[in-house]
Amino acid sequence: MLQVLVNALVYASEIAIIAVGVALTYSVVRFANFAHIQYAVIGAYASFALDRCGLPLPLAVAVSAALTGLLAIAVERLVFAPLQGLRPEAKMIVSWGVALLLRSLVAAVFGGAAQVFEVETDSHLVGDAVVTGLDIAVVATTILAMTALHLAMTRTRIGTALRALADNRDLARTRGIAPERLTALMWFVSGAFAALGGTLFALETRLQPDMDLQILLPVFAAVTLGGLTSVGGAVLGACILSLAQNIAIGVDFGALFTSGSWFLPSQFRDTIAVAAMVLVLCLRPRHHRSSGLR
Amino acid sequence: APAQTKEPIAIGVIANLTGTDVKSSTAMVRGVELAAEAVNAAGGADGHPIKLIVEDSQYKTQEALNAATKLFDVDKVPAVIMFGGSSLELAVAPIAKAKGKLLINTSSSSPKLGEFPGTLYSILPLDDIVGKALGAWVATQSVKSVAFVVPNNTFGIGLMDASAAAFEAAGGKVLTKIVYSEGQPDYRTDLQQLLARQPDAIITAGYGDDSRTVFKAARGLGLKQSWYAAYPSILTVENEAWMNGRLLGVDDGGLTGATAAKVAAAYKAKHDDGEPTPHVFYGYDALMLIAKAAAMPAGLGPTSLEAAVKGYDGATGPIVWNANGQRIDPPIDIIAYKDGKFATIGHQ
Amino acid sequence: MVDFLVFAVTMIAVWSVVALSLNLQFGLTGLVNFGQILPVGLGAFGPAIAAQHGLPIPAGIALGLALAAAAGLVVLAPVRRLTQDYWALVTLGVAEIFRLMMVNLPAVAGGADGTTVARIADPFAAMAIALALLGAAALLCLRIDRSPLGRMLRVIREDEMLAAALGRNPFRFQALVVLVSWAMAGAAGALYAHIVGYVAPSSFTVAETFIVWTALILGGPGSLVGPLVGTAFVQLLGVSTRFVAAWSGLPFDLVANLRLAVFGLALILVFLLRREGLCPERKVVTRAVDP
Amino acid sequence: MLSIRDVAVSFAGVRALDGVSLEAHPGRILGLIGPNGSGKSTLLNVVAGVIAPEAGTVLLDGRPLPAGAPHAVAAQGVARTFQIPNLARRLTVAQNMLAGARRQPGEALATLLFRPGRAQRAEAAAVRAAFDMLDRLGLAHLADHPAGSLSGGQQKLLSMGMAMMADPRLILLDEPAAGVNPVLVAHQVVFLKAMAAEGRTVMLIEHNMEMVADVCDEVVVLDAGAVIARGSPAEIRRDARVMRSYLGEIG
Amino acid sequence: MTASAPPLQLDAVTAGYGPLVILDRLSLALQPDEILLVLGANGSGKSTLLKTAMGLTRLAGGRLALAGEDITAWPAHRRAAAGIGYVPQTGNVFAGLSVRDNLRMGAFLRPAAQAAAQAAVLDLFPRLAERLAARAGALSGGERRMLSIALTMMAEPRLLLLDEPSSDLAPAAIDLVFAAIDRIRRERRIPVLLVEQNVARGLALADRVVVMVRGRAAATMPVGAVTSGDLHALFLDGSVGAGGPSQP
Ligand SMILES: Nc1ncnc2c1ncn2[C@@H]1O[C@H](COP(=O)(O)OP(=O)(O)OP(=O)(O)O)[C@@H](O)[C@H]1O
Ligand SMILES: Nc1ncnc2c1ncn2[C@@H]1O[C@H](COP(=O)(O)OP(=O)(O)OP(=O)(O)O)[C@@H](O)[C@H]1O
Ligand SMILES: CC(C)C[C@H](N)C(=O)O
Ligand SMILES: [Mg+2]
Ligand SMILES: [Mg+2]
Repeated sequence: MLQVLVNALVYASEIAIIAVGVALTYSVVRFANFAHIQYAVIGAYASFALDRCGLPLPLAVAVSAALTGLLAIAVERLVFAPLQGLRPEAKMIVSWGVALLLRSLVAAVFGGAAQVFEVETDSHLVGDAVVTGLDIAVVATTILAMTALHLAMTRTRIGTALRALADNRDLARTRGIAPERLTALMWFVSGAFAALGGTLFALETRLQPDMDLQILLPVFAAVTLGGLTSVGGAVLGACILSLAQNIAIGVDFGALFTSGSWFLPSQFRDTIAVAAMVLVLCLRPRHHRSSGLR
Repeated sequence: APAQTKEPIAIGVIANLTGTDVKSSTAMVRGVELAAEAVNAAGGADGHPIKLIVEDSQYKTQEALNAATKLFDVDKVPAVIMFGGSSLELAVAPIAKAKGKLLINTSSSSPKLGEFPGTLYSILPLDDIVGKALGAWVATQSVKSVAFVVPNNTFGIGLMDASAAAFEAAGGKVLTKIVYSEGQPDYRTDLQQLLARQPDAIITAGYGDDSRTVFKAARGLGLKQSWYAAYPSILTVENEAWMNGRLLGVDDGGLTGATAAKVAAAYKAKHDDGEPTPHVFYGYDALMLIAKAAAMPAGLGPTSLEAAVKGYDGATGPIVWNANGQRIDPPIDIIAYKDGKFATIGHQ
Repeated sequence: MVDFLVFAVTMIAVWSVVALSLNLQFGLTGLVNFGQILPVGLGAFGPAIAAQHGLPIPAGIALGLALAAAAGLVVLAPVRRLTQDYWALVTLGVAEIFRLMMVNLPAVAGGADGTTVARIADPFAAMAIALALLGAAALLCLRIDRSPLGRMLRVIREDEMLAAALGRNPFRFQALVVLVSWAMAGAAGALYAHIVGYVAPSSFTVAETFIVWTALILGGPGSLVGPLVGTAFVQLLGVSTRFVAAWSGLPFDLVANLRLAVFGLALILVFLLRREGLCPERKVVTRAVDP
Repeated sequence: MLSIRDVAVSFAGVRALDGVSLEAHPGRILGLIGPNGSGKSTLLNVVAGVIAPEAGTVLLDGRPLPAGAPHAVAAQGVARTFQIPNLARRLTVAQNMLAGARRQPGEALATLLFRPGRAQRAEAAAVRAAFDMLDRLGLAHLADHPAGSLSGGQQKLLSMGMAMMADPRLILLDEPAAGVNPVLVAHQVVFLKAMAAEGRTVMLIEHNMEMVADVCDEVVVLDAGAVIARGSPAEIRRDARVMRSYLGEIG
Repeated sequence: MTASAPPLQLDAVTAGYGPLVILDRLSLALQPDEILLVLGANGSGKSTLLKTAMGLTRLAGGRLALAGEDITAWPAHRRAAAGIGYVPQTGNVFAGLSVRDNLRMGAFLRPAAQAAAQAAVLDLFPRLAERLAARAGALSGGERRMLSIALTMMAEPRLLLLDEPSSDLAPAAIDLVFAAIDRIRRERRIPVLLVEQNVARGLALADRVVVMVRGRAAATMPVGAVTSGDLHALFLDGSVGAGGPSQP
């Protein structure tokens, strides 16, 4: 049982850190950016390449985060900024095109086959659960990064300005908020977070140009569960999803109720995760759109 | 080489060059290329040079259909060599049949592929044959109980069902069957059940990238069992020291033969990414058979193909097809992983 | 070449019907549905289940349509509680649940391997049926589009609260739209099954829904020809990049990736050059009628 | 007759309405005034079925109006405008107006497919009525412009026009004159009086005291969610409490 | 920057939305510490005039100057930083943010003065003090207007653009707001461009009147010169008697 929680926590961390970037951009630009997941992949590959070049891993990750942040700004300038005012669904489709383009470029450069980080970490036995040093590092990094982002968004003037910009762009401009600079900052942060998350994910698993397809569903599910726009929500969403997925197949239901042992066949893992998501979405308290009230 | 004066023969290749299974697909196409180069260097098929047209199926049914219709209707290829999931090949097969084309399967192993005699031929042995060999052999290794860890696809399930039946028939006991979804980031949760069940050994099948993650999870969980695998050489060893002596299995016996050695040498001369994987050999044999059949007076067709296979000593060993064009009686080797490489330790 | 074009037209027609059905929901009514592949899949699994269990072909088609329409109503049930973004994910989730169930329950229709169904052997006949279905669907959409019903659907798209204040129950209209459009997509799915002759869960993934979305948005949602033009554009772009790729003479693995890169780039460029899509929503002019 | 009985509403701790009761009669115009945030719009939303009250009932001609079901309330012949106009912004002004028309056979799929003639006739009648109304509101020249591109005042007028298209028994107006130019306000006054004269019940929220004095037969004053005064406009102007809390020195 | 230049000057400005032209070669000058009242029928372009001064429309021609400095090409946020304060007619608060966060954004350009400025505006609108934690979108119409005025006042602008500040407000609240505008103008010598449909109150406060007709300044005159006949005419078709073309 403890192992289930450990696994859930690690997975939730990887998902959450990518998901907050989606939530952050969604809250400001109001569309679901599919390319975000590809930023995570590119960030992971960049870390990988830099690591191969002999940079110490933490430095490689930092450089990769910065580069990916810049990439996110570049994509915004070249593609999304000229599309301002377009319906969100159209931007979403365009972002899918961007993802496709970036994915093929990654595949063309690094090859379609999987790659792995050569990191070896020690395992510890905590209770009856195995926890690796990497697990601890992943979770710790995520918690740190999330807390920092949450505080920055809610406690600082710039964070509030970002939310204001998201809320009413014209009004924000008339308060002296420069949208270009602020959105650039926002894209940078979300790109950097994506790179960080992508690298953590790849460290625990592997690198593959199309790994975005595996991350996409859980990340968007987490963001949606969490209410689309909040850091805390994305984290909560990631936890719910990850727990549902891990508990569903990790728990010995037989031992819980009878003496025998019975596990849910693990091919139902995804079904359960998706079903849990649908259920939570349907049961969550109704969101009033107050704009309609007056 | 004699001058190639005659018109080239175009042969289609469909593979998952983007998406899932890119590595094996690429290997297969490279095998086809090696064979084409060899044939052309030797003057072509009855003087006709072979021209390859490679299309991507993106591991999507609709794209596989688009690729196939383009190859059949625009490029007018008489035959297509295909690497795709069973579901992709089963979608293309009826079209090939309707148009009187040949479809050579190098990757899929669903029994349904046998429903297109005269159209669809498999270079790859069917899962039930390999699975049966694996289950029967494991039972001779003083293993009383096993758990299965296989991917949730035709290959994994087909193999598991056949070898479980063989293993149980020999008196063994199957404790649990873990069928995992491919491409998961982590399999610790899936494998955790094994801690409670403690089987004597684990029987597995799968593909490199997933198997690597599976092994990593097993190592993390401290599982001590040996792994018995179908086609162990397509699995990726995650940690050499840990895996040393712990991974065994049955593999295609031809891969250690003379033709295979020749192909492997040609591969290493052309590509610099190490040993060729088995799919290189499947691809190679597929094109070689086509070229051989095309060189026959009757021209390329089911009859000449079935004639060509007789006596062909391929990179995957001698090929025997049943009435439905599916490979039976493949040579089978026993393979073990030791000191950083796979070694043949016996035959069956 | 003719055969190839016939096949291309057939596929464009089938997927256009799906795009039209999505347009009814999104373009007209504003329902964001990321699981439109579900009714297509259900429509296709009708014939598959029939084939697996030895039922006649019409029974399979009817089953497919019924499954699609019924599923629509089930999926719509929570729409009242959810805002659009959430409903989008619920539909996506339910479509995935269905696909995974089909993969894992081989007894229903062959599991991951799928099932062979009767195939329309003559490509021209297949094309004719597909075009007929497209014609019928387009006519129905046209009728709805240019009518008070279409107008009220658009009001719901713009502002549900407004529609309610005007005395319309948005949910009833949404239910009607889902019923019609899911049955339409189901019909496309059933036809697809009989054209391809083979049904497997892997044909009905989330990625397929996105292709339909791309076609719709690219063509211009809210207009009637938009979905058709968009579908043709997407399908032909996918096919034509194959020829470009072959002509380039580069190594096959590089070509495969560049082909997708070109696809992505084309998508981006179309929007940068034509923001409203290829066929923007028709500008309505209401003429004061003189008695 | 509209009668509101002991209606109470609170939002996250804020008591927006605290046991409000009042009646509005057919053929008469009831004015609802009060300081900002006193609960006027909230009361209107309760009647319109947008907000389900915690306590109390709303009766129209003795029958309770469904709570929390705006479409069902509207179907009973109740029309309303919004303080901040809700419009179908990408639809044209004319389409917005037409959407306001009640009972359109062309909105039923079966009629559309099998009796298109019927739908067409009804539509033609609605178009006539819509342009009639647009002329009166001075919006006819904008008929084919997207509603979202109208100026603030024009949106208010359109919102009112849409409510009128429904041919309502009871009409609820939330500050229809705010942002509307004085000449058109004078038109609105005439218009409202005509509505009442046709036997409809009108409830009007307005801060424009001239207009209130001009059209209202009776005025109810809300403060902090409770009725603090009621009477004729003249009586209200003399009420000391109203002076203090609402009208200020100048009023 | 010349000392004698008017605080705000529009010179043959043509502006609109997308391809649509609304303001048609409009010229106008705002004098030091005057309140210039903008009147006009609905849709005559009053709000567009203010938005153009703020830099929120598409400019197709002409020139704008702030105290003599050419601001034609400046984006809105730069104009805000240069001291233009704007209360929009609609969309005037950050609906998704709390009242408190809204006020914080009011002082975005002067973070140091945030606390003092907030205290001052809450003093003016005590109603807002009770609703600090509420989402601005949940406020009543009048409360929203108060918040929007408060937001702008917190920035301590050098020049005010007010688009119907009295609309949605109860009479007592209008008194408050108008008194505050008058005080600010007198104490801090700030010029105000004021759009009002509440003509009587507007005239009582303003020094001069400009009448907008179909995107043009049809007439400019001192408040005293406005007759009720004029008003009626301008709201009907803009044919104001004496006016003729605008004289800046
Ligand atoms: N959805 C909501 N959530 C929280 N508070 C609300 C909500 N709606 C209204 N309120 C509060 O309830 C009170 C009454 O609001 P209401 O809109 O009814 O006032 P009003 O009388 O119409 O005022 P105004 O004249 O300014 O329009 C206000 O203080 C407002 O902030
Ligand atoms: N966002 C927009 N897009 C297109 N046209 C617009 C837009 N906003 C306003 N208009 C048009 O510009 C014209 C002037 O509008 P503006 O808002 O300036 O009028 P106004 O004088 O402020 O009217 P009101 O008194 O009703 O507020 C109107 O005809 C309106 O339809
Ligand atoms: C060589 C084999 C492992 C291939 C496998 N049968 C497949 O389906 O792809
Ligand atoms: Mg109100
Ligand atoms: Mg205005």
